[in-house]
Amino acid sequence: MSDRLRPRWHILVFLAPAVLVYTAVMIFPLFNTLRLSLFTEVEQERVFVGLQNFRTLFGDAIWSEQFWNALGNNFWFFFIHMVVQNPIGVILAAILSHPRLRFAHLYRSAIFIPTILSFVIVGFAWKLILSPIWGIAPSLLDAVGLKSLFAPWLGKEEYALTTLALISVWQFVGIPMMLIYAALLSIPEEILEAGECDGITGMSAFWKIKLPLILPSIGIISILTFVGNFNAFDLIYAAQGALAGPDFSTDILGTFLYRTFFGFQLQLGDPHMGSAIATAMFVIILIGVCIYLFGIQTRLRRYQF
Amino acid sequence: MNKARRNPLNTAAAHLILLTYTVIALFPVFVILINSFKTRKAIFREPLALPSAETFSTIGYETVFKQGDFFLYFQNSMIVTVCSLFFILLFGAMAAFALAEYRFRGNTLMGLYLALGIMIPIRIGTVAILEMMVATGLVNTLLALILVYTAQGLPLAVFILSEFMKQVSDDLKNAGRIDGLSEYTIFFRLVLPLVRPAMATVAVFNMIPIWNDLWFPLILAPAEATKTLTLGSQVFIGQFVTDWNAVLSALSMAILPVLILYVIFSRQLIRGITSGAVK
Amino acid sequence: MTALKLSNVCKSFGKTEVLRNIDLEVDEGEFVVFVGPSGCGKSTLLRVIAGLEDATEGSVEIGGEMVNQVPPAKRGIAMVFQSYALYPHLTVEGNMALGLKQEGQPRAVIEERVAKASHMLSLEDYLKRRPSELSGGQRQRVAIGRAIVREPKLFLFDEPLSNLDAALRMKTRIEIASLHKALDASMIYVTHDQTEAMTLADKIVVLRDGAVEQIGAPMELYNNPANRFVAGFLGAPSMNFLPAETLGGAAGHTIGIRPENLRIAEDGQISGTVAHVERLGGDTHLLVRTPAGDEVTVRIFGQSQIQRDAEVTLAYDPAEAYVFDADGARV
Amino acid sequence: MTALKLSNVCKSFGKTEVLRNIDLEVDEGEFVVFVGPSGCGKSTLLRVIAGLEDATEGSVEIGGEMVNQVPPAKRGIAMVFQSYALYPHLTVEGNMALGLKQEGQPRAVIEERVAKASHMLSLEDYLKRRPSELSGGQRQRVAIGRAIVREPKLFLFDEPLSNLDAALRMKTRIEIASLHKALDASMIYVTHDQTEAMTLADKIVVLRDGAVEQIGAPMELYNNPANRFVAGFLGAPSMNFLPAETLGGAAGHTIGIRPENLRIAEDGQISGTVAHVERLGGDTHLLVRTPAGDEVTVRIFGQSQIQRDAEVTLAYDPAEAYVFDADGARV
Amino acid sequence: QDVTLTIESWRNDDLTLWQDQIIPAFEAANPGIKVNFTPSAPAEYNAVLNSKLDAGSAGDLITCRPFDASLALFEDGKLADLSDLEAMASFSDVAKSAWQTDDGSATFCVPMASVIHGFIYNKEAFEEVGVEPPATVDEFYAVLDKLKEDGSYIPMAMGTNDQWEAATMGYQNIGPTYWKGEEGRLALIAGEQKLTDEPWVAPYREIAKWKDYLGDGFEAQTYPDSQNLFTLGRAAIYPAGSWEISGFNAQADFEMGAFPPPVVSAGDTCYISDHTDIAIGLNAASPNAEAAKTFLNWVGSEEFAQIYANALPGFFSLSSHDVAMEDPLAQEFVSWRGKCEPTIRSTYQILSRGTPNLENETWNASAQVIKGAESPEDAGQRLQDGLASWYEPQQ
Ligand SMILES: Nc1ncnc2c1ncn2[C@@H]1O[C@H](COP(=O)(O)OP(=O)(O)OP(=O)(O)O)[C@@H](O)[C@H]1O
Ligand SMILES: Nc1ncnc2c1ncn2[C@@H]1O[C@H](COP(=O)(O)OP(=O)(O)OP(=O)(O)O)[C@@H](O)[C@H]1O
Ligand SMILES: [Mg+2]
Ligand SMILES: [Mg+2]
Repeated sequence: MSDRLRPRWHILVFLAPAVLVYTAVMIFPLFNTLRLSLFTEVEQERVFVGLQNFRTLFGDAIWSEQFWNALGNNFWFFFIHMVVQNPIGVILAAILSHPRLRFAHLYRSAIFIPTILSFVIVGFAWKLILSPIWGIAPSLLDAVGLKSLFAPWLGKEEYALTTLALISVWQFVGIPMMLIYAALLSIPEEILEAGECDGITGMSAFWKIKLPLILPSIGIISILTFVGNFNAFDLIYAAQGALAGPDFSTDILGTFLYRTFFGFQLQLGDPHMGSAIATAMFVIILIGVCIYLFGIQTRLRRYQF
Repeated sequence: MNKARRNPLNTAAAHLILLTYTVIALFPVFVILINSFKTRKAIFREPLALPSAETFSTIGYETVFKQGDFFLYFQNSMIVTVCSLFFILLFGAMAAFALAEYRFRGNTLMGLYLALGIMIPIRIGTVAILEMMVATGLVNTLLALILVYTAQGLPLAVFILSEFMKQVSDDLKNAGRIDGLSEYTIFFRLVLPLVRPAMATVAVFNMIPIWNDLWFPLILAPAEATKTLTLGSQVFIGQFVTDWNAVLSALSMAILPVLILYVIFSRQLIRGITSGAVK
Repeated sequence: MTALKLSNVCKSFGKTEVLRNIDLEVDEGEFVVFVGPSGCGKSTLLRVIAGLEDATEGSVEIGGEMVNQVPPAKRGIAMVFQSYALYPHLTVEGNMALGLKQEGQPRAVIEERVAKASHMLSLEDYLKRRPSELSGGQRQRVAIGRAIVREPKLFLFDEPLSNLDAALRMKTRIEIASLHKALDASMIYVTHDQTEAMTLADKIVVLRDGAVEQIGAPMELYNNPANRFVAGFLGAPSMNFLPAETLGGAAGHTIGIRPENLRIAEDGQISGTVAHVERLGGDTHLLVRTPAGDEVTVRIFGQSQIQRDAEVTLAYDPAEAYVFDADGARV
Repeated sequence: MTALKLSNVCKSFGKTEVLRNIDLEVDEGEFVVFVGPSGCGKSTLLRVIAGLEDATEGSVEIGGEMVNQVPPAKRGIAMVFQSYALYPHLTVEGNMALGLKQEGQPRAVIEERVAKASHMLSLEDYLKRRPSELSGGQRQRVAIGRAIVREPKLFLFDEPLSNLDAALRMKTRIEIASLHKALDASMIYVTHDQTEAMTLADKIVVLRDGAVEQIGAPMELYNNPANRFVAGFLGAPSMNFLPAETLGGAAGHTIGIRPENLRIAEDGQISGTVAHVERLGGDTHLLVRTPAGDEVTVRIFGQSQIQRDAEVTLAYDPAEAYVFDADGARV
Repeated sequence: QDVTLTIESWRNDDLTLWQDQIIPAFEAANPGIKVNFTPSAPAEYNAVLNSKLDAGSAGDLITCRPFDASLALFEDGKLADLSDLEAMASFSDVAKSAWQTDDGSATFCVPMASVIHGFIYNKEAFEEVGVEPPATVDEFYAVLDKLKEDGSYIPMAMGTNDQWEAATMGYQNIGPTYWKGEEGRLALIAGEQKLTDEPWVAPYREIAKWKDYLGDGFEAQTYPDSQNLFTLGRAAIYPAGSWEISGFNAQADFEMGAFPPPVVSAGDTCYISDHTDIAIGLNAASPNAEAAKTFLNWVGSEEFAQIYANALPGFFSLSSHDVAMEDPLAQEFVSWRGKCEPTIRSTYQILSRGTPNLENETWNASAQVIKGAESPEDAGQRLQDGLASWYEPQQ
């Protein structure tokens, strides 16, 4: 569409409701909170300290160690999602979107069910299944002769994070699946038919026709995964508690933030340090999103159907 | 339908993959469901066993129905979820349309601004939100929850919908413009119907956290009259002793409504809405 | 050998019957043109042949083999879609090359064939563009190019030249004809253009409402239409139909006279007033209204100076007239 | 009054110049046809007029008012898109009615106009279908219907009949002509069909590579082409061009003779062998190859019995021949 | 006109108790005051409460966590000073200490209950295997060895997945015996002892030995898992807090007994953790302060103590009223008050005010030590370093 110079009130009208609600109920409170990162509390008084909190966060060994540990864990968490969740989601969507597949909606709903479960249930169910005591996983593995592979995964530092990431993958695969599915649906049938006549079917139809056409959606799920993972919190909290055991091996930025901001057990909430962590997280995510928005999204070609 | 294009081998493989994954997806859910019908002892003695005559128990469900007005909670959850989704979809789609369709100064910045919300957990803004709700007298009303969820859902909605709206053929919108349709009509009559799959997707994505949210109901509307289902079920999670029967029952029941909503929305995932539009 | 054999092919979309009992044989190397009114089922028939739609009934054989269960990719066909169906994410070049790449053709062959096709279709300047940056006619040519580079044994063309200008259309038509000869492939071609149908076809199939009306060589159909529909459908402007009575024929019958077979003459059988004159440059069409209220089109070679409202008498050679009965069948 | 005035309109897509300095005036109630080779910029020009593309330079005036800044919805136009651009989620009826609903027309009016248009386009049976359930030609008719129900002052048609069969095309052409008269609207019409161009136009605009080559009444252009391009573009089959020398003219010049102006005659100026015969039924085209290797098309009225490889001599009336200089300009 | 008081609490567990017993009893005695008990999930309680207090939407009565969490609220002016409340007279200074300013000048919550640590055991299992409840550490391990040898029971039900079990039921349970209860605790606060000192490292050394007696995969065993292991009769000993009593009574179908943390050598003074755990205070911003005080006074009454302690065996009244309890297990626990020195958990007062948080660190260290991932000495060193980093007396 062309640029026109005359005033375009409709743009304002389209944007206004969202911007108003969002600014008032979301941005304002959030930034009001982030502002706290520049303050600290001394003798029940709020004092402006500039970047002191950040200096503590990155300079103080105790804080920075936790922060980098959480950040590193977070990247691993994200990595697992990227290499496991999204490909599985895309594969499932690709299979499901096959126009003549029977029971597709049944499969689709079934696969989506984990996504609608609450974290309490997910945490409970998986702890029960993986529990070395109640024996679902051990006996299942036993049944296929792999009992020796069993370990109390959630309790071992080396496995816990990966296990949780995989549980999270299990839970959220529905999201990339549905998004990609929606994107695949919008590819005009005729283009695929033309491909079929050209001998491009099955896998090659996916790689050569569908994939390029859904790339923007893949971009979206990547960035959503990124944002979602760096904000993740509930699952770990439900499964491992706010201390993200064992020995902080499952601590990610979300749990670190929560613990600091709201406090935990005897640890009192510290909104100031908490905000500093939130700000740091925000900056990390913002950088990621900007890389996506300006570096990738603008380069992705979109096709109109 | 079309026999010629169905490859039995591929079809079998597809079904195999899907079945496998369905089993993986449903197994834990199955575990929860069967256990919600067992006595506590049976849950932990043999978590995998089906409820048998002696282990069968609906004690969990009974507890749930005894404790609190679950139908009211259910209704509250429903109202909050549906209203929030409505506003998220409406406002989100409008903003997404503005971003996807018009080139104006600050377009990308506006997009970024609207995405900021997904980068910080909204929980940390709780106090300010709560203060605002207290000031406006909205505490313990469902409206407070609806407002928060709407704001919370908007960034994602705008993000996803604008991407999908960019795919709607310009010629189609232009045909509308030439037909004299106003930009509003183009949005409501042409673009919205054509991004139905995306709208459904966004609805489903937002529905889940709203439905399952515990935090804001706890803080903004913990009153008995405004309790949501998730909050209501939380009663059974104690400090030291968790009534797993009741938790499993309550949460199993809470799956149903979302599942129904999901099915309703996913009916909008229709193929070929745009086919036949342009040559 | 038969390249394609359709036996009793029927197709319905839900309750809408679109194809009815189509029987057709196409010999190897034959060029068959489908013509018929808009919506009569031509495209659907092509899609059934391609395997994109299942026939509700009947069988499709390609190269002597029953292919009802064979997927399109394995039928050895190439198709130009009426709506083009270009790959939006690929350049013109990519659109043409994709099928070849899939076949695993060596790069040199691909490049050569793409170059040849794009030369033939005057697309050389656009090879790096994507479909959205092309004009309607250019897109259509890409669709043709995509089909012809594959050099299969059976081509299906669905109105491939409809958006091209006359000169290009002629050029492309000739190219297709020579391609047909060079590859010795069978071609099935849907068109609304009389010239294309008459000049390209070995055999024309006239369809109407999903059923075959007549099959035959072009001039055979032109000169010996089986019924009034075929007679009226071929030829532009189309045949004039007059009640036989007004010309001394049997009641209920209709007499058909082609516009070019009518001459302005002193002693003509038909008289009337010129209601409208269409000057096409090379031809002039007169619309003559008889006193009985019938309208007759007369085609005059070259530029006639005759004016509207002139009183004229039209003559025709009864040998060149066709007689149809009340049901439209040729008598 | 002028319905439309384009002054010095230019349009580029990035570096590609698509329209160059187009000047054009369309009077109220005038029927203007754009013709030109595929990709010459016809659609782009329509889109600039409609306001869907901004002219890179120049101004567009509609009804005496400069509209460069006016959105398409306010320009009082209706357009048939070359790609149809139907609303895929609406039925045929909905597609046609949407614009009227938006105007706030009463239901009765909407229903009446939709009924009229769908009758005119033979779409009555399809009113409840969605575009995806229609044939190509039916979709095209819906696109036409959507434009005409609105009855605006200025119509823009982009190859509106390209996918219709000859009979329907003629019928629709006549309907459009009478609509034009009834509404007294201005129409701008893009077509590749010579018959449409010649019969519908008050004025034909010949475009080439984004620039106007010639503007004039149909027969004026046919008989007085300004240059070789226009001469060759109008008329099917197109004009023969022979080096003037071979016919005794000036060196470097070209002589153009229309195929219908060549006769087979004993004492013709050109002799050659029949290389190819195209029998169209109403006409016969001969491709004659001269000893010098030039190819000449001859159009013969009716069905000629002449065969391939016959030796023929062709005569023409020098008064009917055109002479062009080396640059293609008419001499 | 009726006043409605709302109570904020983390005790979901007690919901029915409040609804069916406590509130009716209060309302009957105090017409015109309605009480509404609105617990939230324990894990969210602090965060939710703080948010509500900050925004001014919290209930009138606030259930108080011990020590710093409540102290901070008081210092922020969120909790009213209740020093002058009549009911305070019914509580000893020790009972009140968890809800007082550091200098003891102001009390802001009415104490409700404390919990006692010890070990609960399966009497039937003990009989089966032929062991007696141990009194000394050596006996304790002998019992464990015997159980392990026998093999039909997991000797001890404890997991490290949730971490706090290891710290609370392990370290804080047996620890007082080594650091001599209050003596050691106060010395630590005063900076006279260090966490690297033997009394503080020794308990780690002990729990490190427990590893061998825990069930398979205890690393992933959660707190509910442990409870279930024990109540389903699969484990013989359960390092416990008295709060488990009511749940265990309901769930276990075997007889249970309890023994206090074993002493090092026979005849040594025994120490128990009798931890002040729960109290109730007044929201300073409550518009119904008068009614709320009426309620708080009632909380200090004998009637309340009676109802509460019997409805929730294992939560022992802190008031000086003489409360008769019917539950034998609860009686067993409370009987240790008579023969052992009570103390509270070492990390609760003052020491968990800074970062790193000593309590959280202790959770982590206990779990690590049990798993064998960290040596007791290293753990002590780490905690000491952490504490010293912000706590002046330790620097
Ligand atoms: N978005 C674009 N980017 C670059 N070039 C373009 C774009 N759109 C059109 N063009 C080019 O502009 C020229 C004119 O296009 P236009 O569609 O106006 O042609 P046309 O005269 O309508 O042709 P046709 O008869 O084939 O429809 C074409 O050569 C086309 O390739
Ligand atoms: N999906 C469908 N559902 C119902 N009817 C359909 C569907 N697709 C096509 N039709 C109908 O089938 C008939 C034949 O369509 P087809 O596309 O084969 O016509 P066609 O001969 O190619 O016409 P055209 O020359 O206009 O392209 C048309 O009347 C059309 O309306
Ligand atoms: Mg068709
Ligand atoms: Mg065009």
